[in-house]
Amino acid sequence: MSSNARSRMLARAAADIAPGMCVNLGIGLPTQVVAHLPTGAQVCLHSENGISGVGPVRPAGQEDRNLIDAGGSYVSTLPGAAFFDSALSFAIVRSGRLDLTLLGAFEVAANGDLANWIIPGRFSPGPGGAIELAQRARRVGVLTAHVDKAGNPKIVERCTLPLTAAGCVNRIYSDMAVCDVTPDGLVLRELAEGVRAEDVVAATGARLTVPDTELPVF
Amino acid sequence: MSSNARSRMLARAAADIAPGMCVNLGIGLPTQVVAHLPTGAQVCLHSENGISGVGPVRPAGQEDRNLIDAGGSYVSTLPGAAFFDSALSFAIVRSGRLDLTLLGAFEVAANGDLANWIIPGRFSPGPGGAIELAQRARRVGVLTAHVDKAGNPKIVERCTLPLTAAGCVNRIYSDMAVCDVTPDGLVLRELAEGVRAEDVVAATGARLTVPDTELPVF
Amino acid sequence: MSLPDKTCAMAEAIARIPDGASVMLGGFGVPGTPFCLIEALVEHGARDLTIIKNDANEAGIGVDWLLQAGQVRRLITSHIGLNPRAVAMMNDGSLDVEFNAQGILAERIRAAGAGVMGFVTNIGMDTVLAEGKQRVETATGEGMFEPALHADFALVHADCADHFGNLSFAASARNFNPLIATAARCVIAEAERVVPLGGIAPDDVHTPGPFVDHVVELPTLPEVYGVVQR
Amino acid sequence: MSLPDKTCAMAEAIARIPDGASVMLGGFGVPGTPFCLIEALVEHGARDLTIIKNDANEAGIGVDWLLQAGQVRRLITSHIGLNPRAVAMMNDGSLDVEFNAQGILAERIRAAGAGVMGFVTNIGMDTVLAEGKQRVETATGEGMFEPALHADFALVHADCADHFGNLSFAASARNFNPLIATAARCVIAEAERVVPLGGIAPDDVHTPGPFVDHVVELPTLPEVYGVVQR
Repeated sequence: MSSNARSRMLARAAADIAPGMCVNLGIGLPTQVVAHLPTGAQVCLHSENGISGVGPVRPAGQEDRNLIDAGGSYVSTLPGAAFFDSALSFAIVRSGRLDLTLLGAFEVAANGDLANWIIPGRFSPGPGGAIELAQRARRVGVLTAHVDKAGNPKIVERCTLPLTAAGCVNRIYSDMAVCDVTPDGLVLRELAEGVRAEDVVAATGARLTVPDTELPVF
Repeated sequence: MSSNARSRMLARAAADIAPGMCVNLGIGLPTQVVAHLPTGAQVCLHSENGISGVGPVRPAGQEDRNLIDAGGSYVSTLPGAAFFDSALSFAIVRSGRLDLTLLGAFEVAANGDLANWIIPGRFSPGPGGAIELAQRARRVGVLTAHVDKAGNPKIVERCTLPLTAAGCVNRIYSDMAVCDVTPDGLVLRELAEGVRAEDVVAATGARLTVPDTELPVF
Repeated sequence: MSLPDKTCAMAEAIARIPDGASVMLGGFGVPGTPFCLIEALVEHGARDLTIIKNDANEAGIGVDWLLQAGQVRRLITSHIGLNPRAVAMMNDGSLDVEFNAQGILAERIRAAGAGVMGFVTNIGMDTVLAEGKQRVETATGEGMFEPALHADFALVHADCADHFGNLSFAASARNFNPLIATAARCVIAEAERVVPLGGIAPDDVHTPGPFVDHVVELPTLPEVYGVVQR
Repeated sequence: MSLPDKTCAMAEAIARIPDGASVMLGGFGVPGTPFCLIEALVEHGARDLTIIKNDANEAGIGVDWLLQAGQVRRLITSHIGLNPRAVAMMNDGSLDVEFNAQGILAERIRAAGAGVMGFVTNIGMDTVLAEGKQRVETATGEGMFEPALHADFALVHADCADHFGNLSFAASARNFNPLIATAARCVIAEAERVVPLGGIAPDDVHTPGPFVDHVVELPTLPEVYGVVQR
């Protein structure tokens, strides 16, 4: 993924964060969405280690040793932030108080299944907070390269890896496109600049509906 | 019960509150035990509405409108007190962090069953915190008149009223005696001043073992 | 980035409550009872309510206003001994009362807020409250399933709130307030003081803003919030 | 009346931990990890331990000291990705690792502290973590029984403690600390500052003293508590 394509993907995901939302950004790509929010965006970022009102990462030398986000970054807090224990933090998640979570993926399926925490025999660091975020945020977006480094689709008909949660994903943001999971399967919604619908179809490992209308470009 | 007999009963119960204990005193007679603790007693009083480190009741005019105990008295707090919500308050109770609770009784049985929250058809205000206190404090003491106003025993072979908790009572403090619930049934341990063992046996509605030794007098 | 403003007029917030709604109320006795929100609910007039509150207050205040106005169909509670009207209505069948052990009531509300279906406990197993409850066999013995207790609305009394809905409570006025603030679809908090963002230190927040939907600043505190003269 | 003093020497408190004990540790990454108590546990040398902690820290610190010393038989955790030794020991079978979803781990610990047998949830029902778990049919659907997770000991890192064991935590160093402080038979808290009774305002206490058995004041904070340089 080119840094330009990544940047446009991140900005596109940021555009779906509406004023007033409470949002959890997963480790990796999703965390980088912050940089693409408009100045003064009215949004509450939640971190599962016990923070609401997470602010930007602090520059070196200005860290607070007691204040990290779930990815281990030394973050700041906004005025009006709160700290709480891990049980209350996941109460926020499980009781549906997160309007949106953006997560990474190993595989995401046309039925909304997500696999992002274990590759048997190769990678099993434990689920962390991923299962609860995927299963309970009101809306789940996935940020992912459309194909893996070997060129194989990451968006598939059925996940082959063990699931994080079934049927949880609403929208996929990739370097090529925005796709929605609908009752009728995957639907192409928007195209990255310079990408054609047929490129997306070819790079997708699942049936992808391409609407008859002109698609927005991001 | 004469005020003198009541006072000696309360003082006797107070004497079983050992340094370092965490104690919940039920509404009514038990709350009055506080006045009989030695000055400087090292004890933490818990109130189920969310206080540890309850202090003496405040005099009129010095109340804090936000600070009552579970019985509605405007109490003070000791240095080192803490306030918490009702879930954490009952976490203290149910997880066994109370060394002792002293409760009132309608009936208490020789097997340790306690009935103190409902008289069907006549009195059913709800259980409040009584069930959890009775079931989970490490040690449960009952403070009660030995007989009711009609002269009928309150200490019985089997409770006739609906239970608060089964087999929960360890010791009974009355105006006549201290009795323990043991695997072999009720055992008379101490006598109130001027009361004879045979008086206690006659006033008790359950088999009461009277030891062969001389009994302490309180 | 900045945190959204949730301050709101009291009548506007309360107007959201429809007939038939379930409404949780904070408070253990007077401390923590949202008297002004309850008064607004009486004025609003929603009927056929299920009220969830530790107690029924005393005669002439709080829950009693709702009972008197005939707005309550059902009361889920732990102790109503200080409200003769509640006892009388229970006895004559005009009020459906469900008793819970106090800590079980707290824990069922918290379970809703924690997004779990319920919990298993043997508290009350020897009592009449156990009747009809689902039994669950566990490795540590038999228990009863206590289902999470949700509500449509929670009316919270806070000592202090900021514009985002972070709340702090005073002394024993905390009680059920932080629990109900997690367990309802719509959480309305009245606060004695509303401060700007940052006015409550992040370490001292009792209820984090994400749980709260509307913040209402109280006018000069009516007498009912004061020390009860007996 | 006054509240009991629970201050204690670190070695004396840690010496209570026998071989085969289960030990909960606070911390999410560096913040809130009780490094000095862990170091004392390494010196003490108790073996065959079950460690319960959100994560396994990183190479060369915290839990890694216990793994390196061969003191850990079993680890109950949610994420060990930053500790290659833990991953390697899991893969070669020398460490028994039980993974829980992070919030389920927190909730199971809290359930122990709340004195309930466990709770019912459908979190993780679609995952390999659901294998072997007891199913419970409820009125709101099928869930899994998650048993309360108790321990013999909890080692807590607090920012501030008073002599009675009231604790407060700093920023994201709170995490699992208040939860484990409710869930163990014996709770040992290290604190950066130990203050006299009344030094923590009653409204600002995060863990009330009744849960805590021993309070240990930390010396000058070792570097391991500082900002991680990557």
